[in-house]
Amino acid sequence: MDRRGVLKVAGAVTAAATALVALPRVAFAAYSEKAFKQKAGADALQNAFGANATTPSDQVKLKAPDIAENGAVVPVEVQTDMEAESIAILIKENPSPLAITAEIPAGTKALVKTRCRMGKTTQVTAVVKSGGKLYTASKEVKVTIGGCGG
Amino acid sequence: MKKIIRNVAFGVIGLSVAAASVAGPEEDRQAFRKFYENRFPQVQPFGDFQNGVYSILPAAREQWEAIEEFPPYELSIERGEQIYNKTFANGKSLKDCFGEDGAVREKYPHWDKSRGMVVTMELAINECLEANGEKPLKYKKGAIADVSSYMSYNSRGQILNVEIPSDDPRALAAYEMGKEQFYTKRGQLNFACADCHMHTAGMMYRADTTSPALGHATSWPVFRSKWQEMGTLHRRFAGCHTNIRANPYKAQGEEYRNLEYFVSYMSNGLEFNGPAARK
Amino acid sequence: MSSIRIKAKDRKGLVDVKCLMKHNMETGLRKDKSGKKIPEHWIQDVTAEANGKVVFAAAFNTSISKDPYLAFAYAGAKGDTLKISWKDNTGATDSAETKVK
Amino acid sequence: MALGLAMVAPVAFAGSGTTAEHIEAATAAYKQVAKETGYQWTVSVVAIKAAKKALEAGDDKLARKLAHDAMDLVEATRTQAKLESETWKMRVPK
Repeated sequence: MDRRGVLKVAGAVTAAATALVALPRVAFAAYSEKAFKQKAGADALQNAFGANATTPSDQVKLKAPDIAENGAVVPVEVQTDMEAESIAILIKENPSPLAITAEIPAGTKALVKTRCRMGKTTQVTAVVKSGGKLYTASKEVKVTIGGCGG
Repeated sequence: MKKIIRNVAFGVIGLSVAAASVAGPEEDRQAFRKFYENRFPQVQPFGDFQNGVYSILPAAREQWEAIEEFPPYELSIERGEQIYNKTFANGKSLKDCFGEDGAVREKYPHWDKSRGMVVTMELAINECLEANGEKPLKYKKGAIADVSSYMSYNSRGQILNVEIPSDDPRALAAYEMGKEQFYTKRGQLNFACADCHMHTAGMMYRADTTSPALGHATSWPVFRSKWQEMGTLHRRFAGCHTNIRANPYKAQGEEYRNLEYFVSYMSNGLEFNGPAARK
Repeated sequence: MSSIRIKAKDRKGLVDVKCLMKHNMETGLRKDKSGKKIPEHWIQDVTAEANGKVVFAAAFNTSISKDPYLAFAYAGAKGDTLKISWKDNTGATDSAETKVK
Repeated sequence: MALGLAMVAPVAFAGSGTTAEHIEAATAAYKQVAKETGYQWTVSVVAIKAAKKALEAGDDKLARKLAHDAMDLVEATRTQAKLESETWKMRVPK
């Protein structure tokens, strides 16, 4: 948990990236403050993927509930059959919308499942980067507050 | 505040049921079960009632199943295992009380004739600790929920078979006290457990759907998303009472132990499937 | 004990990976009892390597839930050594290894 | 039970007595109902605490009003307990 540990991980990541030189399309992206601290989804995408023009596509499969059981833990799943380089999830109404970016090296399935926080009812967008272009699927997730459970 | 008081209706609702009866526990249980079977015919098989509100809400169930892919209570089970196997200062451990793996969930709650009281699993855990010179645990969350998680996990699949021994009238009295608790309106909001979780089970209260009481006792302890941690059944009882603006009873006090005795008896025949994840 | 729990199973050449990382994932928006803001503290990077090769990498914002859950699938086989590591914004790191079943 | 309350209640509602006495009466009534019936509302405690706080802050009028609110809540609690001692049985399915 010390600084040396950090360096070690950084080293491992660099080594891994080097090993993947044979696969030039994998740009190994670590956390980027420029992308994740943006207030607008388009700016976040621009900084994460170098592009912000998106095309809705029914090939992008986004699974998220219509009504969240609890806004603190909302299961979200993104999947596609396209050749994907990266996958991202945007939660429009959160203070900074970009929730996660995932790198999909060759041989890895274009699939990500995680659990997100949503402060209020919001549009959720799955973004798939394929062939340098961004494809999306969106849906609204209702977040209710108040009640016996919430 | 006066307005609130005036708005509290003392009218008797839910009178689709007949007047007072003196039926025994077994008749009670059959009527209880029949009530839920009639109200929620879509719950098939019957045993699915053990999954609480998810037995009647398909959309919520999908999210719950996604949570169950890697449930947050697994960390609690691990912590519980460590506590369970930890050697006491006197060289013994919880194993000396509950066996190698603690798979004893089906034995609780039970009527202890010698002491004339209902004994729950959490109470038994603390009594084991104290008997061995260890400090008892707090009853609502933390280590007690972890140990209970571990023991419940190892007991999954055991069938609820709570007995009310007929040779001890005090056992029946404890059951009756729990039953009265369940059906009695309390708090400023004037709700009985039975109002939300029986007569209007499955309906919305503000943003939430209430769960059927059948199966309420099967799946504890629970990792609640609202809590973001584990809690015991008595913690939930207290939370419900606070919600309806009634002062809660003490966890593991006589009132809640007897209430657990009653609701567990009502769920006889279902499986123990704790620990679980809930909203 | 590591903060990371991994379940990895080979399903016909595709390894299903599920992992749970114990971490508070503080958003920086919450306040403690005295009303003071709790500073943000969250996992920023997660990397998964199978037999030393990166098979999945993700970056998180604070909007990922407490005790983050991540699932993905890569082309691999039973017996692979799968290592998952994370790094948070304070520079802390942790990792765990498992054999694919 | 009814007798006990009859002894306390008039103090609060007669308008006589100091506000502190009214608060005390509400507190005593709350404790008595709790002891005799087991019924306790969280809001009664909240009102009593607020009354004490208002009195300490020198707002006698507000404190008195809150004490009376608390007494009303205790009265309602007592009514609930009385009704429920029999009506709960009607909610038991047959």
